Amino acid sequence: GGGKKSAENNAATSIKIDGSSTVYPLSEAVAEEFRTEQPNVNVTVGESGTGGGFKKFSRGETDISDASRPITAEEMEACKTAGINFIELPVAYDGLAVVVSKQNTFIDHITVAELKKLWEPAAQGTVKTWDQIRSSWPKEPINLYGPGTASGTFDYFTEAICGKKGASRGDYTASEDDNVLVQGVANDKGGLAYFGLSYFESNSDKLKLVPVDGGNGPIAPSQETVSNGTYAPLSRPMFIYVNTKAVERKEVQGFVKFYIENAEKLSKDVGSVPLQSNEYKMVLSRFAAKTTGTIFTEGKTSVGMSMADLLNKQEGK
Amino acid sequence: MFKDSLFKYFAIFCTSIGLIVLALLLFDIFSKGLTRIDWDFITNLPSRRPERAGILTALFGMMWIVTLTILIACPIGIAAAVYLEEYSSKNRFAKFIEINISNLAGVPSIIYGILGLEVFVRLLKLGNSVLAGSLTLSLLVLPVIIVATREAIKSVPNSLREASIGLGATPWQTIQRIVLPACFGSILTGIILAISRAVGETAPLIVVGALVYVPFVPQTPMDQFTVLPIQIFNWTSRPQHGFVVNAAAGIIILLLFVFLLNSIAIILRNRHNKRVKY
Amino acid sequence: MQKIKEKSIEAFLILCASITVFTTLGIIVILSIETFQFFREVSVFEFFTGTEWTPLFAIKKYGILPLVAGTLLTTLIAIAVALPLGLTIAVYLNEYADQRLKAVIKPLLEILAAIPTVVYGFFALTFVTPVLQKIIPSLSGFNALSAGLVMGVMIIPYVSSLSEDALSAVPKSLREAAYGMGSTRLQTAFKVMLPAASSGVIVSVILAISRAIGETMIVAVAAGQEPKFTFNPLQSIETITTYIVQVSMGDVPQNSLEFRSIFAAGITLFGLTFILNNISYWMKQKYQQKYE
Amino acid sequence: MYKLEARDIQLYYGQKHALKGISMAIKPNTVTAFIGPSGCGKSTFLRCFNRMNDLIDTCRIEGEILIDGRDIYKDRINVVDHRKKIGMVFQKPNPFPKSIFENVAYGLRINGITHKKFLEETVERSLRQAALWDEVKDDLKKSALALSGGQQQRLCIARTLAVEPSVILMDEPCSALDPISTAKVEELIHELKNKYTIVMVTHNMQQAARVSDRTAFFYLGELIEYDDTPTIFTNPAKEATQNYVTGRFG
Amino acid sequence: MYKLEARDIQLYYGQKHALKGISMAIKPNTVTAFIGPSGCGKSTFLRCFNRMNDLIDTCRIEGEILIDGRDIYKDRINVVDHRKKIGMVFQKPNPFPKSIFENVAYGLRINGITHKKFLEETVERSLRQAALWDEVKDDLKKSALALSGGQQQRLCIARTLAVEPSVILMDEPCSALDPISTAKVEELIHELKNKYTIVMVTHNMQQAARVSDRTAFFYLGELIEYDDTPTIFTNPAKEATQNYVTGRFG
Ligand SMILES: Nc1ncnc2c1ncn2[C@@H]1O[C@H](COP(=O)(O)OP(=O)(O)OP(=O)(O)O)[C@@H](O)[C@H]1O
Ligand SMILES: Nc1ncnc2c1ncn2[C@@H]1O[C@H](COP(=O)(O)OP(=O)(O)OP(=O)(O)O)[C@@H](O)[C@H]1O
Ligand SMILES: [Mg+2]
Ligand SMILES: [Mg+2]
Ligand SMILES: O=P([O-])([O-])[O-]
Repeated sequence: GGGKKSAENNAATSIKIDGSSTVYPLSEAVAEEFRTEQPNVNVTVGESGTGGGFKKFSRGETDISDASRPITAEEMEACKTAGINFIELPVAYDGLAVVVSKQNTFIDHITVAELKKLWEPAAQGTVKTWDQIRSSWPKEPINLYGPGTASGTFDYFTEAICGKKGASRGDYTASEDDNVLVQGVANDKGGLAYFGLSYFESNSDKLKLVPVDGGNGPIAPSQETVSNGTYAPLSRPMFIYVNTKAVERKEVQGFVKFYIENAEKLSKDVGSVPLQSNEYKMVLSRFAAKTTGTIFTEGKTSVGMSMADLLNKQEGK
Repeated sequence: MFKDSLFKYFAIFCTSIGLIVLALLLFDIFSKGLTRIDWDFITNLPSRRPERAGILTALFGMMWIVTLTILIACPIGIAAAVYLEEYSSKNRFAKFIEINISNLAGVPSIIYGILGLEVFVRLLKLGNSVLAGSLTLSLLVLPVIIVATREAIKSVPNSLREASIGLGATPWQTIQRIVLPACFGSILTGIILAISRAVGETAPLIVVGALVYVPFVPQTPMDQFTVLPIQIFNWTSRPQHGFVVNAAAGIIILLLFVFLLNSIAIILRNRHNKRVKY
Repeated sequence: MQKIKEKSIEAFLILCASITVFTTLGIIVILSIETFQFFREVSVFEFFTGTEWTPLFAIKKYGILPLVAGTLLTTLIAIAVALPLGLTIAVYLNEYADQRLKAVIKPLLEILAAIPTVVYGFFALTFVTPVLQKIIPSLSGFNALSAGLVMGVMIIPYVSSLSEDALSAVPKSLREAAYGMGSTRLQTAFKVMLPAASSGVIVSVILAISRAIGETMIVAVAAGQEPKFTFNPLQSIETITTYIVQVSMGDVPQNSLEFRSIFAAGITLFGLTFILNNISYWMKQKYQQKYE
Repeated sequence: MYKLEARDIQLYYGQKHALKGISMAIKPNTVTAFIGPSGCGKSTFLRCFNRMNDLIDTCRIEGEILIDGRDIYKDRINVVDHRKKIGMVFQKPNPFPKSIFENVAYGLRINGITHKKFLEETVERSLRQAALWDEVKDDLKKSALALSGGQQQRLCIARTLAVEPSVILMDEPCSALDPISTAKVEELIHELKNKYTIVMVTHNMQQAARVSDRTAFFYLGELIEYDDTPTIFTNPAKEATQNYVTGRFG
Repeated sequence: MYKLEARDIQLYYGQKHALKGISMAIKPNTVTAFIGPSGCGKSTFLRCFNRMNDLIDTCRIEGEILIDGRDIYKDRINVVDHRKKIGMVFQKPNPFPKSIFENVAYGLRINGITHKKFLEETVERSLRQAALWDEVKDDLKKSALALSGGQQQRLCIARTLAVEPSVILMDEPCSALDPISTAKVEELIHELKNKYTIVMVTHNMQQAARVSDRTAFFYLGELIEYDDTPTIFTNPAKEATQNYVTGRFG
């Protein structure tokens, strides 16, 4: 795997990245900046989805896999059979924003319990008007918008809110493209949607952000509240997975280092949320130590834990 | 006579619907994207900053893909159509292929992507190369080319074949010198439609492993690549407004590219049709 | 020598024709392997009769009918647009329009088939749906109707251009005979020209239907991703193709049952087009017998 | 009064000047034959009478064609209704891709006639007149395209007769027929001229002499001579005509 | 020895029995005319000699056709080479959609001849033989489809002559020609028979009588009579023949 052998006299070397479309903008930004540093290294980035990315990764077709969720047991198994070891590196957060239309005047914040009532599978066909969620809200029909069921955002939201991956009502308007959701909810007075925070930031003129009360009072997602973990539980980490064999190549090593060092600055550029500065230090040392395997051992999820906690736990083990 | 003119106005109305939708689409796209197009947009590499991002690699990747796809699919498609029309005398095999082809035309493009990934990328070890992408698209457009070419061949009057055969031409000489030249115009129509389709395809190429961020122009058929529709698709799903403008600008370029292809083919077709009239 | 050349040319041609067979075989093999795995865990009966499709939810149901209904619904709407419009345009260009007009309009319309379908998707979502909502207030934001309508416009050139080609190929003498009998243009077109060109016209329509069934991006963007067993065009639905793209480009692990469901869906789609194609093939045979 | 009248017809195919100032008047209930070497414009002129040349884009026509005294090019005439009154039989047989029955019934159907009995009777009568009935009476449902060339042409004649036009234009109607069928058609033409005005193009001098009342000789787009048939064949005014009808021409 | 020989030919189009046991032998350097009413199988039989019926899917043939003593259906013969020796002119003119020059040069080109001078000479000679040269000599680059029907047919004859076959089959070659062209073609046939064996289908009794050495009369798929032309026309053995040639048939 890992690209053509660079034996040919000073031919450009290459690094292949593929995977999540959520992580894509960040990887693209890093690759772009890396060019000024090492113009002879051709970094390419694809977006065949986290699942598609891992498939290629587990066959040794890529050096680095972008992922918007931790690797699954099956995917790890596939890597193992192919003799591929990886280093798992969190690189940023994707904040999930709960939004309503600008025309909606009655929703000022929402609790996690209310979100659950609204989205849980049992709500399908029964929870139809807003007054069923909170009695002070009007008896107006509810229209829900959310990401497609095949997306990491859907998995994460359902797990964080309803407690189980994929536990969601089905009668909502789904689309894989968040811009499409923006269109939908913006013109729908009774609508509510959740999607990546960056899509709210670019459309704040049409949408109203709904602060979420996770137990410590309503908190609106922002770069700050997501990064420092106060906006819980709706922010999910994004990862890159690096093939340890590829790390033996100098350019890959250089690139990954460059990635971690610049992720903080660049993630703001592309609309995702950086980790805390100290967390990046931990990630860098994790990479330096070539710690293989995942932080998310059997059954553990990324929901409700700060990245620092997770990384610490791993170090401690 | 009244019905006649009624139909005429109805027909003009129908034609206008198509053209109006086209005009609306074009207006929408041009009003969004035209100002973004400048030399930099065409010659820049992809970038996270919408205003700095360009389509150089996507454009070249697309030209590679289209050229190779035409080179692969047209000969095969025309050859297959010739076999079905001129050689197989309606035997079972031909019937089987016929049904088979119309089935293939209905297979969603993403499934071709999966096929291409398994066969060209993995089995034949072509990697995520321009060649693997072109081969995949070739399979995708093959049914369109075959079906259209067959119709074209059918339209050639039998008397021409008889005359040629009667002069002692071999079947192949007859096909090559009489039949194909006589229906060249209609074949081109089919190819235009097929290639137009190939140019706009996104999903199968993503599956085959076309990338999005490619900071270099492919030099050989074995290089990695990206194409304009993938770049556009990526831009339309980005949150920042600047990328929406970029997407529109990209679409304009893509359309210009398609216009160029179409005009070449149409000029050829019209010139040809003028020459051949029964 | 000549004979060898002719034989080898024929062999080459057969090979080219066979490529389509290999393609089909490849598709079937690849789809079947995974589908086989899928059906080890999901009952075939449930798959084909279930009216709920929720492979990616916590409570998983594998009834394909909602996706089939969505696919048929959008295709029907699209054909209801493209067939009358496309045929009318073909007849108009062939029988009414003068050569210069035809030389302009035909390629213009062909552009419709060349526009990337993502663009149509957004057009349907951001333009057609809002306009329709003014007329039909109950229209949902994502719906089969506007996706189908726009898809119909997109496939117009498949019908109009190829049918027009077929009409042009009808011998001039037939048209003259029809006019000579005092037929109006309308009668000439529909009673003589269209029947004479029937085989080409049918082929063009089959091609358009196939295109509609296999179309992905328009329905993915504008028709929604909500598998519902309904034939109500005002609601949001999901087509088989949408589901396949959604999953194959998403986060789902690729060796899971969820992921395999796309192959089962793919085979269903393949079967669907297979049935349709055979029906139309049979119709074409019957129709042609009458006229040739 | 004349049934058909052409006044100084100039016809161009693009640059090509195909008819050069042709004037001619044809009386009702007569048979007129057009003769002349290949390419001289006989078909072209014949097609002026039912405006069939309208269908050719490059074709441009000047002058007047009067039918029953009305100029069919200048007056605001309904071309379609006009063509219904003028039947036409073509040089190459061109049956529709329909059954034999439907071919003959076509002209009635487009006039909205659906009465089954009447259709059947008309089809039979027309096929009999065209000397085809006996050969096809058991195969009326068969496609017309399966007939031989000669049968096809007779079918086309039957098709025209079915609508009972007042003028019948025939462009070498017998060129694909065997002598027996030809003789029948000639006989038929004789009968028909009591009711119809017939104009025919023919390459067959004997046919022209046998069938027609008046004969017009064309040469290189010009009308050289137009007179009673006996005169043309026995005592023509022009030498060119003389040479042509005696076969010395060329 | 005979040039062409048919032995008990049975031919079927699907179910239809189109030729019923035809046997015939034709000497070299003669002109043979096939006559008979429309649909009797003349064209079908003619097309057996160059295996043109092979092109029709439903067609099935039994019996032997010998050319220069070789059975072209049974022997392991190269059909293509065989057809080169047998020229054919068809009932309906069918020029290729190419220039006039290329139409005539086609037969040479497919034999690999590219020598310009030679092509030009052959094209001119063939066009002259077909009595078309004077009309087209300035327009050799023009599309053949722009010619009139008669001109097209003469072009098709020229096309066949260009490859100098040893047998020429003609299916009503003059049915679209005017008398002058017809006369020229008949003259040409006379000349050609010194070098070639000619078989032609014709509807024109006079033509058959004028041109041919032997005449075969077909009726309903059977060969009724085959004899020297004068015998057929003046003293036929069968009554049917008598009736047909005198026009009393029907
Ligand atoms: N559609 C056309 N475009 C250009 N030229 C044409 C067209 N039709 C006929 N011509 C030319 O016009 C002239 C007259 O043709 P026309 O068919 O009237 O001759 P004709 O006397 O009927 O000949 P024939 O006896 O061979 O049928 C010919 O020189 C022919 O080449
Ligand atoms: N391809 C075919 N399929 C079926 N039947 C055919 C086919 N070609 C000819 N026939 C039939 O075979 C018979 C003989 O046809 P053929 O064309 O040989 O007659 P012909 O003597 O040449 O008539 P004509 O003088 O009208 O050209 C006819 O009854 C015709 O209907
Ligand atoms: Mg003529
Ligand atoms: Mg014949
Ligand atoms: O592309 P995603 O895997 O992040 O949905």
